Amino acid sequence: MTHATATPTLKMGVPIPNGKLGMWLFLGTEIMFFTAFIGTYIVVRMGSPGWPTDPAVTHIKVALGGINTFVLICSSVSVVLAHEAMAQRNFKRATDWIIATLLLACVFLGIKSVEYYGKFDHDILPGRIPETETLALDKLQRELDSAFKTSELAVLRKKLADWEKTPDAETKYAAEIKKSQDRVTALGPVEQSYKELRTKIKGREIDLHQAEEQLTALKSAAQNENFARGLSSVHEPHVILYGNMFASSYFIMTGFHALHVVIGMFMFGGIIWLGKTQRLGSQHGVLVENCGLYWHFVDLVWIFLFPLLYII
Amino acid sequence: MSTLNPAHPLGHAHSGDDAHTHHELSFVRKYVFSTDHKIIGIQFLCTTLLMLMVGGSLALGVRWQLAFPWKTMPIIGPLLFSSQGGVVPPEFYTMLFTMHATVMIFLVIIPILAGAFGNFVIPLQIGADDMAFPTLNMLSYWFMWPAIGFFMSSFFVEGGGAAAGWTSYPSLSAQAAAAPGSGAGQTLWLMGVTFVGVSSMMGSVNYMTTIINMRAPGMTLFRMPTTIWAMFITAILQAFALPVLTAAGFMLLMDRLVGTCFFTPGGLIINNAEPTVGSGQILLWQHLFWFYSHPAVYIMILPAMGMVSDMISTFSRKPLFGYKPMVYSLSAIAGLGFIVWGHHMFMSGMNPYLGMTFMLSTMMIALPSAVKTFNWLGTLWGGNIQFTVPMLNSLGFVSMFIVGGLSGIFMAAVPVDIYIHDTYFIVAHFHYVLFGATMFGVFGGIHYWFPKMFGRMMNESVGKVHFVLSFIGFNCTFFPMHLLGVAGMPRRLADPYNYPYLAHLLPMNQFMTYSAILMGFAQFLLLGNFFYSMFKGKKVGRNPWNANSLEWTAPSPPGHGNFDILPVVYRGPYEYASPLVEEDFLPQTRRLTPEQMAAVKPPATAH
Amino acid sequence: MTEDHAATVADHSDAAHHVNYMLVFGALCALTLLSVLADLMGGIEALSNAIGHFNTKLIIGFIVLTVACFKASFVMLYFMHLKFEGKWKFVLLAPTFVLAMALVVTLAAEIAVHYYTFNTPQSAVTASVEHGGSAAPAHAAPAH
Amino acid sequence: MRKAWSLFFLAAAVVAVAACWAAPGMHWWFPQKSPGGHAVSPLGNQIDDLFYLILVITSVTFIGTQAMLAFVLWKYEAAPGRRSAFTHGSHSLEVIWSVVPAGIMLFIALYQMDVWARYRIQSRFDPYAFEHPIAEVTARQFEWRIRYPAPGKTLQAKPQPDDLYTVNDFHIPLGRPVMFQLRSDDVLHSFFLPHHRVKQDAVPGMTIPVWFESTQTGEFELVCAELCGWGHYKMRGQITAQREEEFQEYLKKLSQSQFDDGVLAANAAGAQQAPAGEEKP
Ligand code: HEA
Ligand code: HEA
Ligand code: CUA
Ligand SMILES: [Cu+2]
Repeated sequence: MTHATATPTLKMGVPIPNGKLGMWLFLGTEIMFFTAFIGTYIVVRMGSPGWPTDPAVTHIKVALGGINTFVLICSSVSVVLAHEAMAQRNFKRATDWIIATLLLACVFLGIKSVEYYGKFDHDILPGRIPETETLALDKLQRELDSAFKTSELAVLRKKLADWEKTPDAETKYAAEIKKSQDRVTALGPVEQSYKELRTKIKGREIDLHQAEEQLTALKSAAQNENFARGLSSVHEPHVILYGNMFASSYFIMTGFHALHVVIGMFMFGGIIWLGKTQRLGSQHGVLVENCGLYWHFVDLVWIFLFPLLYII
Repeated sequence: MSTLNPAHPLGHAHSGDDAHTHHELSFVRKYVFSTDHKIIGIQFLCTTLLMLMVGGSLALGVRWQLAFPWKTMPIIGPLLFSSQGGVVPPEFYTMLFTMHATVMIFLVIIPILAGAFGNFVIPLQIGADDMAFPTLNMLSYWFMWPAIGFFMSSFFVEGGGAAAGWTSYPSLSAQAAAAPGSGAGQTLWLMGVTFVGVSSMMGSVNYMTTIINMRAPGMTLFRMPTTIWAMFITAILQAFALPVLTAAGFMLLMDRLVGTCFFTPGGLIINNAEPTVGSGQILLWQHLFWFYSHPAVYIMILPAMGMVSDMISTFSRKPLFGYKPMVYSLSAIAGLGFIVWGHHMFMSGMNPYLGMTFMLSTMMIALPSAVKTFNWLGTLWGGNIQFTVPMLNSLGFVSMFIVGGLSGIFMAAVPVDIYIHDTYFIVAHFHYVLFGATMFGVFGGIHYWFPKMFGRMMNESVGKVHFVLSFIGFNCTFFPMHLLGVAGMPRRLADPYNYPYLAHLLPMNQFMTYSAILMGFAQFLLLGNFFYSMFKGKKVGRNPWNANSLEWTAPSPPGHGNFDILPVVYRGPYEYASPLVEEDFLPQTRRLTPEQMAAVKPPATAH
Repeated sequence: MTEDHAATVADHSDAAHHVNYMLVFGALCALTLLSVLADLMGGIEALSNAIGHFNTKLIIGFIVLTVACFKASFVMLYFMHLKFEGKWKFVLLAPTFVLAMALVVTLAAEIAVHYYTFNTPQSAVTASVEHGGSAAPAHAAPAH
Repeated sequence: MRKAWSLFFLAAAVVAVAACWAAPGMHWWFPQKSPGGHAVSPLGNQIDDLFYLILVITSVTFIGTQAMLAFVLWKYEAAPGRRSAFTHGSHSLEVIWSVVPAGIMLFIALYQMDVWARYRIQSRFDPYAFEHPIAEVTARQFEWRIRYPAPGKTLQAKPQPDDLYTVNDFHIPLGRPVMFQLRSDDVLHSFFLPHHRVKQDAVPGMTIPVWFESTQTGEFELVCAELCGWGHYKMRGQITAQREEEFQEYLKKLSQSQFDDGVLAANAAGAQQAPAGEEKP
């Protein structure tokens, strides 16, 4: 290799470094990646005879989404300021701006997880939303059964049965047996109304609305008996037409966006590490610029996700 | 100036030793986790040739069942299905052709073109010392292996390998209950495709950057060999079409794993499982899949077209006829290729008006192909044709591409497609373009660049025998498929003879199977020749074919960093038989003095 | 070697164009607020009632997507410096844009406008015959 | 040995053309239910005509290009001392060979549209057939379920109590366009009638109207042409085309046997009908 000989000044290609060119090309592929999701969402949504939009049903919080948009915009500014600082060879300041960006990304994810929590809590999850009354009642029945199968009552019953089998248990654990039996008797009414509700559901004697009322009654009765924990996993039976499609698109889009945020955070972590070990230098200009470009893209995606998912 | 002007066009004077002196790398860094594009290219080549054996063996399994339905399948039968007396069950047949196509497309054709030749040839032909991102390049190779692992292991999981065809249409592929292979096998399949996708994506970003930004001085866009153009356009196709498949793949994966319902309409009762919930769209997958996979079929042929153009020009000793039209038609194929995907869905329940639009664009894509075909013939016309092995394979390419392309016209005509869709006519069509065209192009490319890879020649006679046997075997295997298609034999049938109107086609299928076995044996010649010549072939210098493009000015094999002298480019790559010089070739780097230039006034060119 | 050379080129271009990032930031925030307000306040409802037969949803959708496009172009032009880049940006971004649009438009023509009767959740017609009852409604009523 | 390669490529093309030429005689051609393998439906015949038109065009192209290939290989084989012509192309040739194929392709494209429209565009369907679908065909792993309306009634989207059901046995009246609704219960299937040149995928979640007309009585195969699982290869049904009166008669019989509670039939026809009633307790 003859690096030393006079290289002709004629440089072929575009006047930007390879790294940046590669990053832009990569972003092109990313655009197509998200186009597939967003396009899918748009057409599926337009092609569905209906769509759940009531925030009370979907647990979409416009305010949280708006704040997150704001957070990402702030982070876009901070990352561009870091780039600016790099250009001025002020590497300390650049590092600080990157740290700020990283923190904003954390805030974003924090808010995101609050939102996710709400959805998980209400079982707004793909594949789990009943879209017909039959399915809703089926689901209620399933959840009731499993709640009682794993509840305190079931545990106590099992213990009692075990003691029955052990020869000298009556004398040994008398106090405990007594306690358990009392508890079982106390919970009797709750169990009774559970069983009633269950037979009614199974025989399709009640409609969804009644089922919901009775579930509420059951829950408050259980609350009084300190049994609520066992029933918290039973969700109110709601029919959400096209809710599964909604949940599917919501989670796939915000999920992949969040994944991109996390990847970006790793990149920032790398730069911060360089900065903190005093190794950040002008040779990293392209690196910081690329991270910035990537991060702006993440922001861009969110700019579209926000109106599409939260507002329309 | 003298350093810029290599004064040894024949290149015998220097062999590449001087290039090795700079870098001392450990064996692992040099040959295993190498970042050198040439090593990576050769790694891709060896891996894909290996996968060709795997895919070919699966194809022979398919052929066996079609010729001798429900007879003990040799080797596989006794090994896997001894309890049934070596007879393969019908679901195994579906796995066979699914995995055959998967291996051939995702692990052979795409990586051999872009991965092997793209890697090896791009930096050499544009005069760069390596790819723009060598580490990414290495990763792109190593991402193949998880995919290979996923595909191969899927055979051993519960239910067996994916069995929904390489197109993996839901709900067959979305619902685990739908078929034996739709369980873990399908999940592994999707993960494999994702890894191949990531690998290709890294490759394509790398190639685009390299070609845009790392060309040698003087290498303007229209001085690039068509191979480079083809690789460039292929990379664009990959970069912009593949993410859509990756996204669709994720959606399908989520449908399977966490219960999203993008591709699952609600209320289906599949194989007595619980009714599905949701309100997804089955056709959505087909659109997203073909949005990638139609461009992908051009990904699977454009690089071969580029390589063949190079070889035909070289061995006709004549400039490529219509260089610019060739380049434009490559771009046109790519551009149009993005808007014809619906022609795979004419019968799918797609909006018929949309079908008409897709039919129009599909018809139009024959035009750039026509331009290419006629320009190849034009290049041959008036040439001084040398029937070397690369040339023979290239001619095989042209001749087979015409057959495969013309059969495409039948299917592009929607009403005709009503009848021939999903029959063996389709199978004939795509084997003609995929094997008949691309694989012969690849065989040619292997023989053509072998001396550059290893500094040795492959055996000429063995190469010719391989070509003749492959060509005959190929045509005898696949030409009759057109007739089967016209006779209405549907594809993907484990036992077509179940239908009375097809029963009389059994002898023909047996003939095809024998031919396929012949073709399979012929591939041993290629492999033998390849590995034998790697160590024992005749040694050659830099430019054994007297070709013009830049790679032939580098040592054979080129050292790390490729060129001992930084190349400077003065003209296009196809100046064969130029009146300016004595020899019948004029390398791109050779600088002519003004007197030489003035000696003969070159005839007006097409540019 | 090319890296260094090109990096200086990049530096130059940066120095030449100074953007007031705070101004862009302000614009983006204002636009975000606008779209949130569009949703939160019933103002649009009143507006669309005043104009007449317009679908409120449609108007909101149109407004927020337009706002999103503006925000996106601000980010691309100033934060991503596209305003100051050479012609390559068109070569690079135009195909992406065209392809993305082609995909969405075709899908819209196909999936969003059903040519054939589309019934999902599919009425379990044949199933109901078999399993005797509990068929879902054939045409589930839309949620809204 | 000289010129051998030219002959080699020429031979391949000649054999290919010969094989196609011989194919109809060897029964390697359209399925032979009717003389000459003609389609047994009017639209099918139009499809065949288009097929032959394209076959002629592509054959001419094929023979032309392969002959040209063989010719240049023959004429321009390398000879010592020869030098090839130095030319980079010809503008007018490029124009010719883009415009001529363009014309041909455009012709094919426009010419065929009408057949497609007749086959698929719903407003072009025969109005009577469109209003009165004769059946609903539901594909399912791995059988075809056919639901006819009761004799004299029209088919409803929802199953009616007096609907008639058969499996894998589809009867149609002859001599008029018939339309049926195609559905699927589980995965994709494809309704393929090779002799009538009819094909349509059955898509879960969609109801697709398909029409065709049989011009010949008899039994024809119904093939599933879309991979639908391990049993795809055996998902075989049968179409029986019969005269209108026979068809109506068939529906009546079907209705009788389906709603026969065993007693009536036993009284009317004696022991003959007994097996139908046997399953009932
Ligand atoms: C390398 C791969 C490759 C290439 C290059 C092509 C090229 C073409 N293909 Fe093919 N195709 C496949 C791979 C490929 N295809 C595969 C894998 C499938 C099946 C997938 C599956 O279902 O599993 C498929 C399926 C397929 C279908 C769907 C069939 C069906 O399922 O019903 C159609 C329909 O239109 C089609 C059309 C075409 C056309 C019009 C071209 C054109 O580009 C061809 C153009 C070339 C020529 C026309 C020849 C040269 C031109 C001349 C000599 C000029 C003069 C010509 C005339 C005047 C006619 N292809
Ligand atoms: C690049 C792509 C490619 C290639 C090269 C091939 C190559 C071959 N294909 Fe492939 N094929 C496809 C892509 C390809 N195929 C696709 C996409 C499908 C559709 C799948 C679907 O429907 O989903 C398909 C489907 C398909 C079918 C239809 C199955 C069906 O629909 O039921 C058949 C049937 O004959 C077939 C046969 C062959 C044969 C005989 C070869 C031969 O050319 C192979 C020759 C090579 C070898 C034989 C290997 C080399 C040598 C050895 C391994 C040594 C051992 C050999 C001996 C001992 C003899 N293929
Ligand atoms: Cu049903 Cu194939
Ligand atoms: Cu295609």
